[in-house]
Amino acid sequence: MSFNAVINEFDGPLDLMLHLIAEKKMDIFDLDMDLLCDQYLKYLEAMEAMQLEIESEYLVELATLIEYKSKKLLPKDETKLEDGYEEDPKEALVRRLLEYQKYKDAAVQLEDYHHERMLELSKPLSVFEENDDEDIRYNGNPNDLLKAMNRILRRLQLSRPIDTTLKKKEISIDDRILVIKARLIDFDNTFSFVDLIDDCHTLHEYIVTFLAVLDLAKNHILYFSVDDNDNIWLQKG
Amino acid sequence: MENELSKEVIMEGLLYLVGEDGIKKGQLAEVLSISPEDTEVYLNNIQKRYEGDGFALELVNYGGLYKFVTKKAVYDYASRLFATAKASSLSQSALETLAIIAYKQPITRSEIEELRGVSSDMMIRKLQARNLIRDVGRSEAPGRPILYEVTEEFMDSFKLESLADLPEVNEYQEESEELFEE
Amino acid sequence: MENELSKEVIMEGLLYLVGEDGIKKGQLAEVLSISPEDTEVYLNNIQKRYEGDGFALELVNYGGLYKFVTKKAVYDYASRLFATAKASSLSQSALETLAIIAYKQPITRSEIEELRGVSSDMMIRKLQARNLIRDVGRSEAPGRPILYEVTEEFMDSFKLESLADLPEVNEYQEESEELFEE
Repeated sequence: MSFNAVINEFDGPLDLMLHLIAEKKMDIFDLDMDLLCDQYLKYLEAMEAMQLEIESEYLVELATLIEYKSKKLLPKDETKLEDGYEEDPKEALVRRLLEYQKYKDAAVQLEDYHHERMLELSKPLSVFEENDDEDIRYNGNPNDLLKAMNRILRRLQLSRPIDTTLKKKEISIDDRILVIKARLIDFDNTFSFVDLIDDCHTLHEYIVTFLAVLDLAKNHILYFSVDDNDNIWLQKG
Repeated sequence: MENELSKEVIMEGLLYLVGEDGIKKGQLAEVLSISPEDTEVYLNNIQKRYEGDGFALELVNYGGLYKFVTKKAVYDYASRLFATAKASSLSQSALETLAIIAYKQPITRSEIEELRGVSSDMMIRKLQARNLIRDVGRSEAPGRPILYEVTEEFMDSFKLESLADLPEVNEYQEESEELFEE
Repeated sequence: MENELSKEVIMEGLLYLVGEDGIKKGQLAEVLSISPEDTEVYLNNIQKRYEGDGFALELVNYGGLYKFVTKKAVYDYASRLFATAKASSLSQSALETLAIIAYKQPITRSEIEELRGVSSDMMIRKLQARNLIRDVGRSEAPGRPILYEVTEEFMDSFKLESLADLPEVNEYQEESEELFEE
């Protein structure tokens, strides 16, 4: 017997049994339980020899198979029949295998559908300016958050030129001080803070610039004053 | 000067706005103040119109939600644009578990486990986290176990308008023995 | 069998997919592997085609970003649609802000704004008023900005026991396949 299929390729004992039945060309409608039991056992032994972990589910089914086999060796218990009808374990197993095969078949087709669906794309819901009603308790689900996050990441991806790297650099105060010092040459002796921030694009950059000015003032490189209109004026030190 | 647009055209605009969320037939009828019959007619018209090669989109109905999706030919180009558009696939066991739930719903965990022959607790939790299945109350059976069913998200993921669109599965009979030849 | 679509039609598909974010001419040219001249021609063709009454959308160019927007006539219906749909839900932007905070907490406002690409001051205040987020001290960064995190109320609303239950995000290229292997 070949063991080219290893145990983790199977979705469970039923899957393994279907594999063995197909491999040994057994007739599932007239299942040879002895043969199935032997093959199943051999397979598990081989897997064990390969030191692959065998989950308890496989052993549960093995117990059923062995029980069936051993019962056949015992003399028929006549009293059992009086208890009423009891499904033949072989019939029960065949029924389970056939049903399981049905879902395996369906899964193959569903996988095709899923694959096709993955090729169809949609845009996110448009943002429409709305007035939020604050008082209703939201009844959400973690997946809503995942979807929202994916939307953000997709948008970020899109807003970046294709070939540039992803991280935007945060400027530090020290870097900003160096830039300001370099730019001072171009300024008149007295200039406004507004002139200094004309190269800034984000709030973060404004703030860093302001903090840099404070630092430069502390070191007497710049002096500053504020007029009646709250304009900040800077003077070279 | 912009002219009046027909309700059918406006319907297209709404379908554009809702995007991947899709919209139910009833909602369209309500918003456009048109009869269910007219809604149906317009939707059919739009669907037909977009079938041709002149359009990149098609109108689909998955789980009762109508939405525009791009045709397959767009995918390769779109995946150059969006890194996250990459297709991810479901494992065999996830697919089998979903198939069982879809065909047998509502169904309890132990019924699923009986059919699969393996413990399915983790798998059920994963599928629930992915919003492909949900619980719908409890069974009357002892211990009152939770019942599961598939979601609209499941319908959407597998291109199904309703459960009636599930692939037909063969009930294996004696005659269909040849199906078991590999 | 689906036929090949022309590059112009594929361009329409891409313009649909980018939605309100829009896309630059150069990006279209690159993704479609066409010359800037052809890009221009196609964009003009699309723009002209959509001018007619038969279409709900129009192609606009705002600040170098090409995007489809719905024509004015759609607006009234759209606001009706969004009014009914929004009643018991969080807005898209609220959800996005919450997602960012939940995945990245503790996080400052400017970090949130960087990810969302829009000013989020009002939104943060709204979410705080709804007790879905709270501030948890200040960052060491310049200006010592306030740090935000999600609340127990948030956990309740999204049926999370802990943040470890958040579904995994495919950051960029990575596939989430392993999530589905049992």
